[in-house]
Amino acid sequence: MPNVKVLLFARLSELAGTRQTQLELGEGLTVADAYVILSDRYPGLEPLRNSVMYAVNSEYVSSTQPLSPGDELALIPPVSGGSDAV
Amino acid sequence: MPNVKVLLFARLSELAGTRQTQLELGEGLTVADAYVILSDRYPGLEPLRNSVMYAVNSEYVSSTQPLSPGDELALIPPVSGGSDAV
Amino acid sequence: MLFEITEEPLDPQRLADHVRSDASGAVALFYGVVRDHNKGRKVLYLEYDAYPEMATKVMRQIAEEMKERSPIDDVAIQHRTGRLEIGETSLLIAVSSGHRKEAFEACHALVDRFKEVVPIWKKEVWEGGEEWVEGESVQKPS
Amino acid sequence: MLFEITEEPLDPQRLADHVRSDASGAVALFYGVVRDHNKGRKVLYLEYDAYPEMATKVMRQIAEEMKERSPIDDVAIQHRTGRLEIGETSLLIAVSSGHRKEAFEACHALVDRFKEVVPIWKKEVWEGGEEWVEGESVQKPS
Repeated sequence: MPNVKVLLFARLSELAGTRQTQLELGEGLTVADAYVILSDRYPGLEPLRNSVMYAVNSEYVSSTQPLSPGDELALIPPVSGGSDAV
Repeated sequence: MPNVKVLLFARLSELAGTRQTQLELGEGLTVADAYVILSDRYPGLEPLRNSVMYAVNSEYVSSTQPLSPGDELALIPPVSGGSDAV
Repeated sequence: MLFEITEEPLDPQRLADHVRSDASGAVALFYGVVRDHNKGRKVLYLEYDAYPEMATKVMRQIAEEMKERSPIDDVAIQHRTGRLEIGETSLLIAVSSGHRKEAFEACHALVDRFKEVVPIWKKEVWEGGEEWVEGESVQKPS
Repeated sequence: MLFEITEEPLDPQRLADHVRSDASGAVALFYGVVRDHNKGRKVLYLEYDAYPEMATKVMRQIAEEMKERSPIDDVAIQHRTGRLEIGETSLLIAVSSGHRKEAFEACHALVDRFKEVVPIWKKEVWEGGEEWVEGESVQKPS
């Protein structure tokens, strides 16, 4: 079956213990579905489900976005670039 | 009689043909009086009387400020530092 | 326009030179600098993680959005990743324009927007602990 | 704090380094740059005149006024005099603070104030003529 490449960053990569993994793509799988599968594989991810954003091929997408073969899915925790707060 | 040193800048120095001159200090002479005397000496200054500001010893003063012996009077045309307009 | 994620020290003068054109009267340059405390805690150093391919793409998007709605000349953005010590520069945003008001406002708005949407993360490390910082807002780009 | 009038090229990095402290999270740096046109006229170069002793004194006054009313860390200002070519920097104002909002607002307000009260003048030179530029406002410092 075709695969989706998954990238994890920051807190999520630490919780999963990896920065990159693969998913086998079932029919009609959405990015939200992918997060459920990944939470099963890496249980530490589960509590962050409501704060994570998703990108497919470097574009932000909603959680209902379906995945296609060869997609690169990135799990994006709340971003915090720069140095100062507000 | 004691003297007041007068500094002229920018357009004023070009109109007067000098960046520096001296005034003999009469009793109760104000900076506005000084401008009248200087306009007599350098007629090109006269039309700018309403736009000029004054500083005595590097502090802005009003035109009614009296001058004291040894003062440094500067005639300050509208300032325009920096490069961009508003 | 210039958008970079790098592990090397940032180069403010290169950004300022890059954005300036002969029509520009003003350049606003913002430095995000690692400071020694946050929320009352003494910070030892920061670690930055990034998704570089997407980060440079999103940086370009927010710059182009800004150019569409403001009469600015050019934008350049650099962000550093890896371990940064106190006093080192993590973020630079340079904006040029004919007049200062537009340069200041666009630069400030770009820093705000950068911190909402560019996929970069910082971890604070202090004596005896560390924590990934949660951003100021969780918001998808429009 | 650092306030200078000089005939030499300005040094943005020195100003940024000067204002930054370990408590600063943000530095806003403004460049006033000589541009090639003004009011529809092609500018060849600018000539700046200054009253240096008073200019540095007034720069310090406006910086101290700003520090009294805004939680900024430090301010540095440099202005160049003499002949400046297109693209050269005439004015630099750097402001550091814990957070970016204060740095941006204070830096912008200081540029505005600078142009109202600091005794520096520019003459525009174009093909076949020249003119001293009248400032944006004629206003005594409060």
